[in-house]
Amino acid sequence: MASLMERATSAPQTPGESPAACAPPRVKVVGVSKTFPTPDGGVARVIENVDLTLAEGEFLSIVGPSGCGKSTMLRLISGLTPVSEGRIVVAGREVTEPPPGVGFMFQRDTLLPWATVSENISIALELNGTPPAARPARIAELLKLLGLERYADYRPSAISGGMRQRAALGRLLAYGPELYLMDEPFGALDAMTKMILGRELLRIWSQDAKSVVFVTHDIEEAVGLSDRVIVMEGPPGRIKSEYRIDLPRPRDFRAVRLLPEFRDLCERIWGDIGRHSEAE
Amino acid sequence: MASLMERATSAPQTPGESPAACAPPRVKVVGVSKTFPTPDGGVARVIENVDLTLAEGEFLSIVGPSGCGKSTMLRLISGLTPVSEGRIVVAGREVTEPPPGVGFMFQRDTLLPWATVSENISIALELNGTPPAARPARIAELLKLLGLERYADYRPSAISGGMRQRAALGRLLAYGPELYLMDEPFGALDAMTKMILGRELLRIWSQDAKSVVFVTHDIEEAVGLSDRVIVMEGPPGRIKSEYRIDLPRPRDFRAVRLLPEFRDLCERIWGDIGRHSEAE
Amino acid sequence: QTKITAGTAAFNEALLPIYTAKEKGYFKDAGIELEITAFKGGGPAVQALVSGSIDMCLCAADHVVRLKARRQPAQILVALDEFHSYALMAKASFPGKDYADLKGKKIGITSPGSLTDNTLRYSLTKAGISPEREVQIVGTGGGVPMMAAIDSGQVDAGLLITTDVAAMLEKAGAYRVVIDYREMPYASFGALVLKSWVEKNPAAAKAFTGAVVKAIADLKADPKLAETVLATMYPNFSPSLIAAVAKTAVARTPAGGVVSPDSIKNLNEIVLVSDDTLKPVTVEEVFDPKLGAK
Amino acid sequence: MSAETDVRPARPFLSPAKVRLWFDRLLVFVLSVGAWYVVANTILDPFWISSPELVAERLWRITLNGDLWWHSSATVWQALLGLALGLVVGFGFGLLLARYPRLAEALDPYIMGLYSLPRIALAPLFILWFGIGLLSKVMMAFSFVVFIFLLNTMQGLKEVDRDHIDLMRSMRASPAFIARRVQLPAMLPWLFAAARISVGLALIGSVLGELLGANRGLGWYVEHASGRLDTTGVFAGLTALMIIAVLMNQAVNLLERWLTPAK
Amino acid sequence: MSAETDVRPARPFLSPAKVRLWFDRLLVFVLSVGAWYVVANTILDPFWISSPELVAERLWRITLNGDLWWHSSATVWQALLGLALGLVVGFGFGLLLARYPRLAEALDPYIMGLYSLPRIALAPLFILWFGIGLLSKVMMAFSFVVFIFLLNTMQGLKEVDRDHIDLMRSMRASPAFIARRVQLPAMLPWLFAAARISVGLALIGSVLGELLGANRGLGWYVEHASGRLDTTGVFAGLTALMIIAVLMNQAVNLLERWLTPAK
Ligand SMILES: Nc1ncnc2c1ncn2[C@@H]1O[C@H](COP(=O)(O)OP(=O)(O)OP(=O)(O)O)[C@@H](O)[C@H]1O
Ligand SMILES: Nc1ncnc2c1ncn2[C@@H]1O[C@H](COP(=O)(O)OP(=O)(O)OP(=O)(O)O)[C@@H](O)[C@H]1O
Ligand SMILES: [Mg+2]
Ligand SMILES: [Mg+2]
Repeated sequence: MASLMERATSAPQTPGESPAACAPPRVKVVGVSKTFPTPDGGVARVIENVDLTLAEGEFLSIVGPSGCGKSTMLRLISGLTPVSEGRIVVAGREVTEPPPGVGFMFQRDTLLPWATVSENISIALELNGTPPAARPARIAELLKLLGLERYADYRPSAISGGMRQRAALGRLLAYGPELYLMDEPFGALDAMTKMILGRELLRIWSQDAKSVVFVTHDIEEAVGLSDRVIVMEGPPGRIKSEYRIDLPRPRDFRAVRLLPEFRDLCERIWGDIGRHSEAE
Repeated sequence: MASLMERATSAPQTPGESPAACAPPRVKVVGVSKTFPTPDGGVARVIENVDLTLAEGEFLSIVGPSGCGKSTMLRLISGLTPVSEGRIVVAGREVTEPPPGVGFMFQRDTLLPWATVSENISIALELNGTPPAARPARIAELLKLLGLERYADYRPSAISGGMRQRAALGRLLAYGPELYLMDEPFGALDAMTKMILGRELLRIWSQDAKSVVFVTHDIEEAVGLSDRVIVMEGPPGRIKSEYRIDLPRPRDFRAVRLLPEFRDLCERIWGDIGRHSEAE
Repeated sequence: QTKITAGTAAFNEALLPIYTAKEKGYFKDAGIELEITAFKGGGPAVQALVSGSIDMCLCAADHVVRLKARRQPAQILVALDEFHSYALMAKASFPGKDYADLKGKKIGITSPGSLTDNTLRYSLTKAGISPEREVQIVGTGGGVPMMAAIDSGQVDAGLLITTDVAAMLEKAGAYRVVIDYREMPYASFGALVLKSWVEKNPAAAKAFTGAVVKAIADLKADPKLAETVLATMYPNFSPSLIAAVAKTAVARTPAGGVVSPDSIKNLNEIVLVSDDTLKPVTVEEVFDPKLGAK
Repeated sequence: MSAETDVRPARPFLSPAKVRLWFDRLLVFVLSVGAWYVVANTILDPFWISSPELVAERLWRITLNGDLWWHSSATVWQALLGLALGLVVGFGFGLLLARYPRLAEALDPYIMGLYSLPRIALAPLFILWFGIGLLSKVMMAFSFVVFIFLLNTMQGLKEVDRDHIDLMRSMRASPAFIARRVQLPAMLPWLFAAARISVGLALIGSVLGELLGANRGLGWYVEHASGRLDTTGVFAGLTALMIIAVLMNQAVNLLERWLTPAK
Repeated sequence: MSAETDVRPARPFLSPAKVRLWFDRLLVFVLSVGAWYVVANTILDPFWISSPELVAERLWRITLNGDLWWHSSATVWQALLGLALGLVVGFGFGLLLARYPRLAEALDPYIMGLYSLPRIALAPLFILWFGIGLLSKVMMAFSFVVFIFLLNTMQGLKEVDRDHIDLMRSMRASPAFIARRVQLPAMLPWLFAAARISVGLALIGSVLGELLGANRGLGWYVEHASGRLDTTGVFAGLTALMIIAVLMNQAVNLLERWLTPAK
């Protein structure tokens, strides 16, 4: 973890501070396009000329209709999939392979089926250099946070969908990256669990001033968590509009929803997406 | 499809009619418990003494915290997993193996990875006896409904998570069962798509008077769609409370949300689950 | 003690003098420790000989001809059998009795290129029958597989070695000999070594030869001895079969382990049929009588 | 290790990648034949390994006089029949055993025992039961292949995604339907692995069968040459066998590419 | 076909299921030995297939005088060494080739060609290179096993879930880490399938090696018995081989149960 910190390009910001334009950005996406071959032998443009900047310590959400390219954007930033055009710079270096200090939670849970919940989390601790002695305590702490204490020794096939998602979240938190890429991390959770974990995520983020790109379908979730919400449309995926969320920090994941500005923002974003989808 | 209809034990009800207590129930769950072995060699009670009746043509939603046993309940009703105690009767016959006329949409998408979207849907048509000549038209119709026209020849690995979920929904609709078991069918969809498909589901349900057991984390969705909402708690999974939703039918999936009774019901259910989770 | 590793191409009764010498302790007396390794057929055994894995090959003597052609001159230390060891066997019901009767028939040999193959081709050619066109020659392996082939009618007749012949004839009225090569002088079995080995180990060569010659003399003098040794070699054979085998085995062993010119003459003729690249050998070339002399 | 499913355009007949591939293969060929040539002319006596030019000349000769075709057609035909029979019986029996796990458990040790018997030692029984004609050679190839398909079918079936089967069961698909539409496609990698392993073993079995009793076939040719210490003949036969094996394996590869969709 | 992952309680040493299993197996044993007995006493001459009582008696005798142990220990030892070597080399080489697909593509035909060569025909080379001691037998077993592990490793690697590898790559896991923590466990079914196939082939190879030149081992025993027309000896040797194969396979099964978690 310490080593990951060192690799960060800029000093941590004050918690909850709004992203400063002067700090070098954590992620810079410049004119990026992505094409995939189609089954009929053609080529499909899935991302078209996207520009995007994520400031150090910024919490950015991406919303948009199903299939518009949100997951693809995350994969491009993570370096797992190469861009077709344009370039992506993470922490000052152009992405050609997965850059250091990036944690990615996939849309599909990717727990290793042969490993128990705690073993799955442990792998992330191994990879970020946590000494073996410190691991059990950290795992226990995470499991408690996620309400999975009793399932430490279960394999993924013997726990529920929501529990699997929480375990995957636990792995991401265990890895403790500088940049979180989260693809619908709360999608399979009930409202209550989602709230608890949303609060937790905000707490972690504000403590360590990490940067987050958060994909979700839940607009209230996006507005409640983020500094900025990007609405994508597609395919081909483009950025349709952008909303700066200037709600006060620190926020409470639940209480913030009662603010009139919150309602207003949600309505505007909903309308934005709705127009598009309805038209389609 | 015709043959499936014949297998149904009771005549279809008038669309949208509230479940009549006199009609024989579609599903009867009597004193059912389910245990699983735990990794440490013990036995975990996952469902405890659940009684439940689903009337013919009823739309029932199940909500509850993650891991409380909702998916397990569906598996028990589907006959894929045998009960440990008690018994389940579907369409008048005790369930020992999957009963006829039941369509199950799993929480995890289970599209066959080697088959294209349309082939995946086609399999359900084959299994319900749709003549080969009628299949392409039906597939095209479903793909259009689901917004997947352009992805008929894509394999599951080349489409987005939400598209996979829609394809799985398409397979379920293609099968056209008497009893729909749906495990978070809209979980990976954006609000707009969810709304479109929710409307569609209501339309299909009210046309053919099918019975539905619908698991979801979205309380508004549950209230908007259902005749009755069951709140589960657990583990071990028990029925905590039950809400009859007497909102007028036919409903519009979106418009109904503006009714004060709707808000009220949602608040009550939310409070019900919340109390539980918060306490835990 | 000098250690000699010997490879056997097949287990047969021509090994009797070797086993006798072993049993009687003649090798030990001569300061030789003999280790016997079994190979599947003469080919691998000869390969092992040339590669130096073994010092000696207890196998068909005709390999000296081939070894000479492959620039690996070899010699027979001691002859163990001076007659051809095969007979053409068939079921008792098989009507034929000479080569003309074999036309259009299927005949089993142990393996292509082997002594049985060469013998058959040689004698068929001599009888004016084309081995390629007028008969069908099939390799089936020796011993039990060949018997299985004859028994199940897969071949009409097959070449079998003396022991097998004796065993088959034990079953009265089941099989008969069609053509017997067992009286033909032929250097059929012997202890082969490379000349280079003899040059390097003259004492061991002499000691070994001496021990075997002594055993042969014993066998010739005492018929019962052969039966005793054979009983240890073939524990599953009945006493009557042992007696039959003992009689022929002793009779076939050349006195003094000497290679006769006749046996080499026939050997040259038969071996050369199969392979025109080979050159005949002379007795002087392949056998050194001095080694066996007292 | 690159996990990229990126742009893979419809490939033309002679794409640069293909040219490179064949260049690589040619290079390996030239290098190994070169090494053989050097070794045969320096360290080792050609008595042991013959030499490439001698073998090439021999192959040329027996191609012209028809011997090569005469022998190799027999061997290939036996191997193919053994393969086909082994595939059908092994796969079928594997499905059956997967269906009746109790039977499978009971038979398991005996199957493994039979599989491990050295076929050469069984020669008399093969001759007795299957004669020395085509059948015994086919059965020899079969006796290897069938176990490979059986074992891989059983293991492959275990690895099929349970949810896919459950989904089909929930729609009351018959076991045969599930076998055809879910298990078979899910198992294709296992069947192709078995096929690849079996191609070699079928050829070995076919050659082994020719040692039981034959008057043609590459096995016979090699044995014949070996009996006369004709190393060039042996290597010519072995080279022909290698070429056949490569071609048969290539056929399996093509079939695999054709049947397995790009995932 | 039952897709149930239901209650599987900690099994006691002698659960009813186990008792039933062993009863089933015993039944199969009794039936097959009975059939052998009947056939040997009616249709077929015991000269061809001996008979169970003779074989049992022989086995008993060679157990008492130590021959059985003397021969079978050699065969087993050779097979085990061949297996171990084949596993290590095949798996390692498979990983290497998966890492360098260009190399793999270039070598593929040659690997398949080598694999398909009949080992018997290579006897002279084995003798030349590896002598007639332990090494040549181990190499004979190895020459079968290594290809099985190589092929299955390569195929198994292809089947590893890409997302799992991508996830590890996103955390900058080294290729070695991925191999150890993701690919190896994901491939276990493939490796066990290879092990099951290899156990039989290693024994066959070990026996075959003994035919090349040996003075002990079950292969030697069988061949020796066969040379003396001693069918009972042949079948005693084969029976011993079967028993060994069953035990080795059982060991593989145990290892599999131990290493593969219930999914
Ligand atoms: N095969 C199994 N072995 C052991 N325990 C199991 C198994 N399947 C389910 N369980 C347990 O059953 C409980 C309920 O699981 P289930 O999947 O029904 O929850 P759920 O209500 O659907 O949760 P979610 O909303 O997260 O999907 C969990 O505690 C889980 O650990
Ligand atoms: N490997 C691939 N090959 C071809 N097309 C692909 C591939 N991966 C993604 N696509 C296409 O890219 C588009 C965007 O997919 P992506 O998964 O990024 O959508 P998404 O915004 O995450 O949707 P969802 O909300 O449903 O998860 C889709 O149209 C999909 O078909
Ligand atoms: Mg997505
Ligand atoms: Mg669930």
